[in-house]
Amino acid sequence: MGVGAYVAVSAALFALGVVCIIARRNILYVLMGIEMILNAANINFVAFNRFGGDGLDGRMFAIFTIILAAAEAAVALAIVLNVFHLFDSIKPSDVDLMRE
Amino acid sequence: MAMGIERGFYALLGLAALAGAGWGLSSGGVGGLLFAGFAALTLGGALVCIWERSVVRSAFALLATFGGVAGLFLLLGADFLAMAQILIYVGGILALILFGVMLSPPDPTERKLSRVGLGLAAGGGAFAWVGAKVAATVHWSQAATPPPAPKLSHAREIGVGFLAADQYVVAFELAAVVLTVALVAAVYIARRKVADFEEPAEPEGGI
Amino acid sequence: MDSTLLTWITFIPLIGMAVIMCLPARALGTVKLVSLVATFIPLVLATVAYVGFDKTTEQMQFVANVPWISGLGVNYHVGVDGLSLPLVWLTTLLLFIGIPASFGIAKAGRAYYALLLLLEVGIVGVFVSLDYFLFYVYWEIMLLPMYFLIGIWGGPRREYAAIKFFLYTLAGSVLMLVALVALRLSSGTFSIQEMIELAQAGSLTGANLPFGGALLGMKFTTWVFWFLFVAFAIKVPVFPFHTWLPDAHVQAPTPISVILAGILLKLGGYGMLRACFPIVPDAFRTFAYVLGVLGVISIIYGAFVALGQTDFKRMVAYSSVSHMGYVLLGFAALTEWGMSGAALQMFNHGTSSAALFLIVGVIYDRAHHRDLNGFGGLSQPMPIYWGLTTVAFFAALGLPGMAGFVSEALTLVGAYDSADPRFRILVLLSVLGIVITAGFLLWAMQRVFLGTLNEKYKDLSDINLREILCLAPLLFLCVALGIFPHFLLDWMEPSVRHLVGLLGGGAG
Amino acid sequence: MDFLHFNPETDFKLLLAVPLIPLIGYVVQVFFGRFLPRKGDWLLTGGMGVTMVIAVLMLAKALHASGGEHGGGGFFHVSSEAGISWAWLYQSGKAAVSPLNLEVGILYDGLGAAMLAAVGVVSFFVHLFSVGYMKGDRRYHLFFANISLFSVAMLGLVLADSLLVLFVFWEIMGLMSYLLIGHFSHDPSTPFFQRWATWASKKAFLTTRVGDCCLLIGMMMFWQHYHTFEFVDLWRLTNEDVARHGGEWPAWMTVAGLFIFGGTVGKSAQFPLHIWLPDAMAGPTPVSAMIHAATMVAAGVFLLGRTFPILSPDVLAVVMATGAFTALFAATIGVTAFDLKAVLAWSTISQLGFMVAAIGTGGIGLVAGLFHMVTHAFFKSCLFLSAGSVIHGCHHEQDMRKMGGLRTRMPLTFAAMGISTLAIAGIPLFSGFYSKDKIIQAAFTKTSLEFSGAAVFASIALPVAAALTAFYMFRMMFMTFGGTYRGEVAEGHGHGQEGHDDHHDHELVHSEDGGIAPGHPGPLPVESPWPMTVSLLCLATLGFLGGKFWLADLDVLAHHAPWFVRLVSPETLYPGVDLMNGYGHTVTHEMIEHAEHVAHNMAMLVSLLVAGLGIFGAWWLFGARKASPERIAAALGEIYHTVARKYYVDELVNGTVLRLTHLLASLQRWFDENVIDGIVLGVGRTNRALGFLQAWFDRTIVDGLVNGAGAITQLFGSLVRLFQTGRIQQYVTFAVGGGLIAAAWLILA
Repeated sequence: MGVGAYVAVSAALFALGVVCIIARRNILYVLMGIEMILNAANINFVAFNRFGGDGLDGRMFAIFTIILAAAEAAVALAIVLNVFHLFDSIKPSDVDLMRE
Repeated sequence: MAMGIERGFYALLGLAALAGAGWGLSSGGVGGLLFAGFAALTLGGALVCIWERSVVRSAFALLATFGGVAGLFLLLGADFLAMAQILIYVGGILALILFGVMLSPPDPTERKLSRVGLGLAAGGGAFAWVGAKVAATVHWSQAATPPPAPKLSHAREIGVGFLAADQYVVAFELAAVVLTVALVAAVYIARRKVADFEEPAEPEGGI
Repeated sequence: MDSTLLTWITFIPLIGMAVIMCLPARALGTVKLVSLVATFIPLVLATVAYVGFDKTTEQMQFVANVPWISGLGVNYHVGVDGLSLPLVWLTTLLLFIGIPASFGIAKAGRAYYALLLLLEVGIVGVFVSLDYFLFYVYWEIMLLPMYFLIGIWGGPRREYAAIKFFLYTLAGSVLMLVALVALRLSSGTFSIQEMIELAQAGSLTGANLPFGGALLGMKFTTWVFWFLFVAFAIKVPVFPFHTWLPDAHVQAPTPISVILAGILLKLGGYGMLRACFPIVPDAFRTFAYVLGVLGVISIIYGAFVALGQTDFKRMVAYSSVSHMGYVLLGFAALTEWGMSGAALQMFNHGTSSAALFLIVGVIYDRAHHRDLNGFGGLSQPMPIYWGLTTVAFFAALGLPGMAGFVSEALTLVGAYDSADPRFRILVLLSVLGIVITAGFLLWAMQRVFLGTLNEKYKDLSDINLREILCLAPLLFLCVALGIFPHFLLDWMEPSVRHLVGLLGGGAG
Repeated sequence: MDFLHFNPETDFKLLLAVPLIPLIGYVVQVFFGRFLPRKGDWLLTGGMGVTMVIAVLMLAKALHASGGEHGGGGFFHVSSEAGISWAWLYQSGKAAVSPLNLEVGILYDGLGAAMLAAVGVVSFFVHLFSVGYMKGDRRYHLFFANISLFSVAMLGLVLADSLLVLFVFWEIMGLMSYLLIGHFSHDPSTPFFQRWATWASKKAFLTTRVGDCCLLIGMMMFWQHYHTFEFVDLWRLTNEDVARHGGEWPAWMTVAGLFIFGGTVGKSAQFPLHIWLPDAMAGPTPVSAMIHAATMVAAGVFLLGRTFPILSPDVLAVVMATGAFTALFAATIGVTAFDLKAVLAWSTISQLGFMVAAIGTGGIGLVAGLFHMVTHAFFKSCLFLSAGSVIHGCHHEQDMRKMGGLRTRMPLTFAAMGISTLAIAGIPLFSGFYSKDKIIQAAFTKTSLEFSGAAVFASIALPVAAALTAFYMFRMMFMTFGGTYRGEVAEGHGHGQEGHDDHHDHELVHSEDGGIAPGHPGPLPVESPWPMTVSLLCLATLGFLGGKFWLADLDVLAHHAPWFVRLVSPETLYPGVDLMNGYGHTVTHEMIEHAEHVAHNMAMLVSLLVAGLGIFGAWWLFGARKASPERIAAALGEIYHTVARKYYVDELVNGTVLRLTHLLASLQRWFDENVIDGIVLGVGRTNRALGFLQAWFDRTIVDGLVNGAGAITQLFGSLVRLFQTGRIQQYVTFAVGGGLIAAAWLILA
């Protein structure tokens, strides 16, 4: 299959990630959405590395994204825990202290 | 009526998967089929994840997405990456999300699907349109046929990549640092506050 | 060889300020001591400079020229000549006197002394700087502490007065900035002396500016002249721009108004001599008569309004407006006597008006009000105070034997002798100013000191030693310079002669 | 006898010592006077005595040098020629050579010698007198300090060699007169004097200051043309200038001359600037004696003497007219005054009128005027001092109607006052006669040679004034010394003030009936202590012989020139200057000689007649009381009142000049506060007004629309705030939405 297909898949996955963040009223969906978006990015990296470049850059980058995604998920979860602790609810709409 | 929509959604999903598989088979043979399968797995998982009302089911749908992505990596010859994907995403991050699900309260009021559906449709349509436009303008360096099947690269190459002086040793070290900091921070943020235990002393003299 | 003397004089108060800032606020005693020392050393250095000054040449002396912002072509170029050295010396003296004069101020003492020292840095800086950019920087530095000193430690309507003072002078300095930029672009340098040389050679005409510098029909030099003149006229203050002075004086605490009257008014006059007239000599010559008219109006108007005042300090403030009118008249007359008279008047007015403000301060500390009609017969409870006031009043009056007379006589005789015949009528009018000045001063003397003793002030304590020590040097200067004016005029004479030559004035 | 020879080296230093001794005395007195024994009066009187001796010595030298009977031997020394001078303005080398440098030196000639001696003598005796008169005064030491600084100023003025130096001392004298007139303003014990002194001193200073400013302008005019203030140079340059113009005096020189004469009018209290002299009586009597008789007022005349060559003929005509008018004007008011010192004040103004008029006539008139100035110094100071002694005796009572019969109680004062009165009245054998007779002679010669209106007016006014002088002086003599003591007699010499001041609280303006300083009842007047009487008698002898030491050659009717005329003559006063302004060119010297000779006899006759008439009139009304002056005054009615009220000049001046100045001051003050400050505040206010307008405009017209710049920004602010919902998901939506739109726009465009 051509690189276009892979890009299409990754674009679709990216769109679904965004919709997941927006549509659902639970912070965890936001986390899930973020993971989808990161995966979509990884697909692109690897696909272009495979079809375009000849070095390892694409893959290496993907690896790093994965590493950092892990770290990010951990911190995110800790924050969610605290939010829950503070707001007793994890609906993003309640977390609006920042609102003026 | 609610079950009708559910059942309709999954039916649609199955149809889409079949169509994809057919298209993949017709265009790329076994490779194409594999690709379509994995793609269907990824996108379907994502769709289910959004659609599902309960968080747990969504989490598990996400598992399918991560698996599909790992498959795609394999198709693209990035074997180490696929393994890393499964190991970290499925093993690590998904577990974390599941923990998050367990620790958070059940979400009593679920938004009506219609709003979600509407959002999905609008977002998807707009996105597809822009994607098509972008795809049209980008001239792919697509060879008629894909380059020869990639030899599966060994983990050694990636290891060398990490440690070779001129390549990614700095990034590797940096990633290490970021990881440690993030984890320590996570632990620190999530620690049990002392205040949770004592009753806060009532200040004398009232307000 | 760059002499660092001037740099030391300028920056020792800054060191003093730094030291004060480190001291705890409670240790007011040490703060006072440090500030006293930080103002005494510049006074000593200034005296050394004054004595070591070479009286025969009009060149700049104790020059130091070090590149500062080489990108803009700005360099730290300082130097002093016959015109600026006396004023530098007067600044250090007045600040040194200002410190003990403000021992009575209790509110936030440390900040007060720190701001006072910063003020000295600003003022001395303006007098010694020969680089226009540096001149502007010091001008702004000098402006800020003054705002706070009036705004925080002032009288009842201090905010209004401080803001008015600040905005007025700021508007002036904005005009100066515009002119400064225009000059920089057309002359390619910030150094005032090079600008003067270019102006003398007639090549400073703003031709290389976008539309040849001419705007709305007026030549480049005319624009620059009026911008700079207004900027400095606000400081002098000249007639239409003077309304900030009475408010600032009435609301400022005594030591501040001593410094304000003693020195800040001279910045305007000095600024004109150093940074405005020689740079656009032809514009100056065309508008000299207008300046003369403004000067005379200031003299007469200031005197009359002072006559109409009931507030002691406001009256003295207006008398400053009147006395500074002579300075402008002296400049405009463009004769050697007129110019040296004006330069001398700047110094003499500094000492005599500073003494007057100290005197107002003494009575204000005791009676807590300044209404002239409220006093009466104070010469009985306070004979020494009355004696000193008589000397100060007659110095301000321009009585012969006092410095005021020498500078006024020189200015008037010089102005009368100017090449432009129209100046004679101006001089005749300004003589009226002398009579009115005598009028309002003696009337004030009569209402406050003579006549029947006002019962309320029967037991006022006479002037104490600290106040006498502050007042004594000023009065001594007034009398000494009246009898031996050549102690100042010899220093000024070469520079004045050179300046008059620059501006194309006649001798005599 | 070479000791009388004038050699410049030593004598100039001696002359310099003359003003310096009292100056040092002053400085010592100001700082340490309070602590010295007897409060330092002996220090200053002694100092003044030394100065007097030197001055008289120098006079002797001048007389000796001026040669025998008819003078003519030139006696004119300028220190700068002798190399003794002091650069005032510029000291160091290069500058000294420039025209701007001012050499300050001494000019010592016949006139200077005479004045120096006169001032020295009078000052010394005033000091001596004050020792007695001012005893017990609260500011005793300061009084002496001020008096000696005053004499320094006068001595300095006499020795000045340039107009500027003269101006410097001129103004210092103005200051000292301010301080001395204001002496009682700090002394609460005499409330009337205190109130009167405060504004009288200010009035004196300001009026003389107007005169000083005129002098300053005159000086500037001459400086502008000749760039010098030295008398000698000025005379020479004016002479050359006029010669170049062929005897025609340039217009500016007349104007400048008038301005210089303005200075004299201010200082010597000529009309219209005479108003300050009667009020200067607020000062203690020795001050009046010193300032308003001998020195300060004479300074104006001295100035005319010094600047005579540079005054053009028309200026001299004005001088003569003013002098004559003042003489007559003051004499009439003198007749009506009841306050002892007021009479003397008005007589001083009148005598000054005489001198100024004399100098106005030019030629011998110049000499006569200056001679009268010297003799007047003697007898007028003696008159003032004796008046002081009378007042002292009558416990500070100044109203003549409360005196009388003092000739037996105060014989010495009576004698001294009598001699001086005879002198001022112009009776032969007394000094007044010799100088006044010369003045009238000069007036007559002027009219005979140049029959101008001013000359005629002068030659009529002066004799009439002389008659009036004789009249009011003898009226004073009869009222004070004749008849019986009309003062209130009370035991004890208490100076107590209790309750004294209430019953006749005098309004401030010194009016002819009420405003005389209140005395207080005390024992019968008794002769004053010795310091006062000694100085009185010495001055009286000078008054007697000062004019012409006729005892030596028994030439009673002055066929030989009195000492002053030998010393001072137009030729010796201004060496090397041919005085064209005296009589212009049409008149030759022979004609002048002849006219003078004719006028001499006529003047002699007229002055004798006039004096006799005056004395007889006074005796008729006040001595023998043949007719009651009160009825005559009533008969004159309104005329009497106007004359008594000093022709309302004071009120006129107060009304016009003072009120105008105050009006101008308050007008300008209003202008400053409302217009100029108004403009500045106006800018502030207009901004605020605009704000209201805009708010109104916005509120009513743009209802609901964006109201004003502030509102617009606020609106945008609120719009944007909508996006800040705080919900993360919406943020993401906006972000993605924005991205999409941008991408679309990029692609489509």
